[in-house]
Amino acid sequence: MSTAVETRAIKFWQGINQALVEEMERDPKTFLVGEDVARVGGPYGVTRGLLDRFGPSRVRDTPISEALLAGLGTGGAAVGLRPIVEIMFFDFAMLAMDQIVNQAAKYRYFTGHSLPLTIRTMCGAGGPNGAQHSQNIEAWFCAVPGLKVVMPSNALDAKGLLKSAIRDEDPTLFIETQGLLTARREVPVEGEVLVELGSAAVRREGEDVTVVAIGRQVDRALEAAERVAEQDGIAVEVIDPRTLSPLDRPTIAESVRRTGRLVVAQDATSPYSFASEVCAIAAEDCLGELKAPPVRVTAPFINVPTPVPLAEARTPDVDDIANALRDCARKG
Amino acid sequence: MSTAVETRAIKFWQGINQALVEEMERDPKTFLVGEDVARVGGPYGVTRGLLDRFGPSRVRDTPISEALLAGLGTGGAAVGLRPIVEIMFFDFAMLAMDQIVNQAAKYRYFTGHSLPLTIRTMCGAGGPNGAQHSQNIEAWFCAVPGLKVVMPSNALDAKGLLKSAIRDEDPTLFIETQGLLTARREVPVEGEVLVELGSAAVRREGEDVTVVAIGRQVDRALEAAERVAEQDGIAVEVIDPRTLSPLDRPTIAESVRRTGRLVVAQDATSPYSFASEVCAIAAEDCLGELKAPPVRVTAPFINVPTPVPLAEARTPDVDDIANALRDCARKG
Amino acid sequence: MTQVRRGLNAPDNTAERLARYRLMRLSRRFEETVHEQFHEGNVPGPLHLSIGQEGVAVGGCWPLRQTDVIVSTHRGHHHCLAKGARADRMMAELLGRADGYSRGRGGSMHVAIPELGLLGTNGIVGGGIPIGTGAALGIQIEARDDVAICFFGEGAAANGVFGEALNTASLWKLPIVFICENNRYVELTPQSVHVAGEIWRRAEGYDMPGTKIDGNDVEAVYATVGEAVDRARAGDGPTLIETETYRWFGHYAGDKAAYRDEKEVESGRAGDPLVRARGALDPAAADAADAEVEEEIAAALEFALASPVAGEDVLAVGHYAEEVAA
Amino acid sequence: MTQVRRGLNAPDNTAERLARYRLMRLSRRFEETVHEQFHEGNVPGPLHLSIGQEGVAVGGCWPLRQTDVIVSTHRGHHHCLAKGARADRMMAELLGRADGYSRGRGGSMHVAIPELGLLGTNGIVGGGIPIGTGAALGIQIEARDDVAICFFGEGAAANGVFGEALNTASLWKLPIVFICENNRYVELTPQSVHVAGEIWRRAEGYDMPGTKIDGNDVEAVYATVGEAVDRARAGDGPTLIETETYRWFGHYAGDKAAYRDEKEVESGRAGDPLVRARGALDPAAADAADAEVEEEIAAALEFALASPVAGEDVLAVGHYAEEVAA
Ligand SMILES: Cc1ncc(C[n+]2csc(CCOP(=O)(O)OP(=O)(O)O)c2C)c(N)n1
Ligand SMILES: Cc1ncc(C[n+]2csc(CCOP(=O)(O)OP(=O)(O)O)c2C)c(N)n1
Ligand SMILES: [Mg+2]
Ligand SMILES: [Mg+2]
Repeated sequence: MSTAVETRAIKFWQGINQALVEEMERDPKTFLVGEDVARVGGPYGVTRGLLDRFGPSRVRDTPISEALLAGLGTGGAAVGLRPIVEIMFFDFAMLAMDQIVNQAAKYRYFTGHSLPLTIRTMCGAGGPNGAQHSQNIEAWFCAVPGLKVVMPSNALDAKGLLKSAIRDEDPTLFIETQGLLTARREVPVEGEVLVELGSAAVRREGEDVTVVAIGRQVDRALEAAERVAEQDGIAVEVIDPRTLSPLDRPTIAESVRRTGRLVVAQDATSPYSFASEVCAIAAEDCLGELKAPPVRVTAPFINVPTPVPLAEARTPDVDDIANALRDCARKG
Repeated sequence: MSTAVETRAIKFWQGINQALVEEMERDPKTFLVGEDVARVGGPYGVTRGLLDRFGPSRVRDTPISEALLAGLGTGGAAVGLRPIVEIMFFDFAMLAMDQIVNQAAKYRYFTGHSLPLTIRTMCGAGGPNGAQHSQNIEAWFCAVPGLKVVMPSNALDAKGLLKSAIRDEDPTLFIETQGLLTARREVPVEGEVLVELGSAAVRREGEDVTVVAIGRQVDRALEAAERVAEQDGIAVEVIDPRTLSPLDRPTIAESVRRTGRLVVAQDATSPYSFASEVCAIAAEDCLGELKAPPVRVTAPFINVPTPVPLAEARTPDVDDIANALRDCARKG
Repeated sequence: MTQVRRGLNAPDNTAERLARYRLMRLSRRFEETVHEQFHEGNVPGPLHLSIGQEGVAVGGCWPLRQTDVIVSTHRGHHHCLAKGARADRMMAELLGRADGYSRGRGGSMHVAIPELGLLGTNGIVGGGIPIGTGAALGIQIEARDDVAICFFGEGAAANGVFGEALNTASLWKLPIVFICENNRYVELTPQSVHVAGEIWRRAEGYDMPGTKIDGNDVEAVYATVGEAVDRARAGDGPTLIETETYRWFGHYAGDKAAYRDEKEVESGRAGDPLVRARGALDPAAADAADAEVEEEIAAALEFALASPVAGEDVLAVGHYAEEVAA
Repeated sequence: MTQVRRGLNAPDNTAERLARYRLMRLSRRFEETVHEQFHEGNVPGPLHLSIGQEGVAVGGCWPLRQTDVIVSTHRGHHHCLAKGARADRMMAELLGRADGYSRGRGGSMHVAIPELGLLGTNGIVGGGIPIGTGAALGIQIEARDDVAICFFGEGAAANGVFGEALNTASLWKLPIVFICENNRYVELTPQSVHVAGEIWRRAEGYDMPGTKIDGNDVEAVYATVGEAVDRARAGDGPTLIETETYRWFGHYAGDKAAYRDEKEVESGRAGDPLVRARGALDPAAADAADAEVEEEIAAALEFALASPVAGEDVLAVGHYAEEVAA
């Protein structure tokens, strides 16, 4: 990564950890609650060091009570604090839907007051976790007015977006991905790393096909883009929305209008998903320019098996994206 | 309604009630549990008479424990029964997401056994219920492998689809709508009324524009279709999918290919919704034939206010659909 | 912190007793008035009346300061007024008027006034319990000596979050008081359909003090809750208090409650907390309080009816900070 | 129904005691073997070992028939074997082989064998509790004299569904026994971080019998659960039983459990339920049982390793009836 400022390669989890440390240092009203986040520093080590640094009042291990956990965040924010709630696996958020959607997301609407709550969770995709620990249900939360939904694809964004989410005055769901925890990315050593919510990143420019990818699929899309550039001379533009709600529709639409071709890549299954929304946007905003049908590169509509090889066979890989790019570039 | 068989006009709730009576008569393994479903026959009278008819063992009022409620259905089905669980308002299903999605929906995948569970719920749209009693979250469940999702728009389908859902061997979410409970429709007096899951109904044929509408928006779409036919000479085809998952993609795609124009009408907000999926399908399957961008006629991305006039102002009405039809027919 | 002696065994405090009576009276007349408005078709949303339960709200909130917080329920007008909500803006909200606390778009189940420590009535039964617990956590983290009170019905105790909250509140010794308002009905069925055992006894399993009291005796409620609040402020942790009271009317305005018999209703209403409280007061003083309340309620109704009906302009506002700023 | 006298005060029943010991031994050796396979990289999923907790599963399932049902947890190999699962197909499942009970695609947390009354291990802590309660409801509706047993950990008791289940099970007198397996740890933290008061005492608040016993004494578990099962079959309703035991290893295979000290581990392991049970047996008979178990485990491992690794062909099958039929 060539840049003026000095950078260091850190892992995704370190980006999260640094963001937590910096924001908890910055604002004494922040606190962190979750299962095993304190004493052991997180089941995956993401929150290590925080208990020692900020003490047992602001960093707490909770019982296995996800619904309460979300409510601790809403209530804490309602009395003026800036809570950070960790729900270990994304699937466990299903135990807290009422508190997240009926309560937290509607607090400002009912009260006119801010609710600076950040809920961090991790999708198990990439780990040997199986059907109840690997679901990508991000689309559910993106359909909820009052919530914001963030899904970083690398350590730099993880750090910069989490810092912004914590500072944000509205409830934000921040989705980490197990398969990315140890992925490295260059991050500036000095100064604030802040990434604005709601702005997509154009990871790679190209004129032939636009790929909109999220989470683990961003790096796969970039690799696929390089491959088809070399092998097929196809110039691919790769967009990483980073924030799924509110979605940076203009950036996506502008690109698709220019390339006239769209591929969407995600870990989630296809029906009623992020990919559905992006394809709908393309049809609404770019129909005249579309030269080929948009292509969804997703998991098939089946559960996630436990063995990693099977789980990965179910999930789109570089080949799948590259093939979709070729088909899409050829068509029409 | 002109038909050979003798019919009688019944209300939507009566269609539900008749389906429950007939199926519980038919299969002694069926039972019904829910809040206030027994003694008072349902908060909206939908289950009246069932307690007297089937007795307190098979028809039970439960405490306010939605998560448990869903589990009662899963466990009951697992030991060979055919449970019908009522979750009073759709919004309350948020308290049962783990039991519905992590447990019931995955039971066959884990066990290889059937789980003939029907979960009935009612969306409050059309009533003075406010932001926690009127949400249309159907898209969430349509993204879950292992579940089926049904949303009838009239008394006949309500009866025929519920009977099919109860007989189905997989967990099915059956979504009723408060605003439709007293709407009448002709229903055959004699013989079984069964409507197959997974098949869309073409409510009205036309060559100019296809409207895919669900729930309360189906009759509004039909009215809008009549209006633009008279006033603008636009021939509108109205499709009511009835089952949202699995979605009858061929019927929708065939129609859109023929008309080249698509309008989707729903009560739900637009992002990451049913309308997103239908627009995505149109882009994937019908791009070559699309003459104009698809149009989503939905609620704005805001909460549902409590006063009915405000709530209705937020929801698409016949004018909104008619205007969308005119715009769509003109464009391109 | 020195314990304040309260209620029956407190040094006679006529002025305070009168004030508590007046507040109960305000709640009673507020709801009777809204009920009339409902039948005149002026209430555009659902209405759950707390008439008969005023003793719990007034006795429960009396020990509180403005910086203390409460969470309420779908049946919460009495809680709101007891925590300091203005009758006029409450009335406006229930009548769907622009000057209501929630712009007239929320109605009875969505009144929230954080600046008064009222974190909200709630459309979800039990939905406020985790939020109240979270408020207590925030208070504890900031080492404030404020407290949180969680009001909930006996039906809400069946929502799993109740057990989750008792467990964590006890583990962390949170400054919170859980007040169960047992009005003997859960929507359209009696509590016997919903409650196994007794709710106050569930405290024991969580190593938390629990007790049951007469919710129709405002002085007793004030005394018991007051002591629990003192313990909470002192860092001695949570308390569960079950209060026995009675729901005078149907579940919602319009529910004729044909599912219960007249005798029961009569005996239930016989425990009127206002009559109880009035008995200990100088009749003239009580009459004067009643008269003041009539004026306040009349003014509140006038205010509400004069306020414009909430229009479509309020639909979109207030979903995100940006748009609020904008 | 006449009460069967069991366990310590039962007419000495050497054959039965030996059989219980043998089953515990099978579970112990099964897991030790899977643990080895894990370290050899042959286990493609997470592994939560129940070593040290065999007494709870074997004593708890001993009173059951095949038509009785149990729900298990993420730590459930011992429950599965105690309810009649075959060691070879279990082993195949954990090793991700096609002959596993779940086609090798589910692994440890997704073993379910309804035909044996095993409704499933579970990846969601507490997730099985409502399902077990629903099974008891189904049994009651059909007026069968079967029962359901819900196994869960002390950490799971913090999931709200636990209170929801106790409440409704007690109200309806469902034929169910809730068995809390308190192994002193909840993932990576001690139970003190998770449990306020004592779990068995929560029964009282729901008007349900509750008791605490030594989970490392298989005879005591069998006796206590047996009586609860008899009551449930007789229509006398549910029981909550907390069993004290100890988790010998880390939360999952690979967790070194550095968060606890050696002394504690030693004393914890000292209560080995197998040693306890063996003490009352004729050593020769016990040795013979051990030898049988070795053979069964060796055969199971051979079976598993000979079974093909689950391939992509199993990915898509088994989501809907239609496609199963097809
Ligand atoms: C989670 C949830 N389930 C069901 C309902 C429907 N409902 C509204 S009020 C009510 C009864 C509540 O009873 P209780 O807690 O005793 O309060 P009360 O009405 O007696 O004041 C029910 C079931 C709801 N609003 N939320
Ligand atoms: C709802 C939910 N929250 C969190 C987890 C992560 N988790 C897996 S096991 C476990 C600890 C469970 O402790 P306990 O119930 O005591 O069972 P044990 O592991 O001791 O057998 C946790 C927190 C989960 N699987 N499900
Ligand atoms: Mg009540
Ligand atoms: Mg444990």
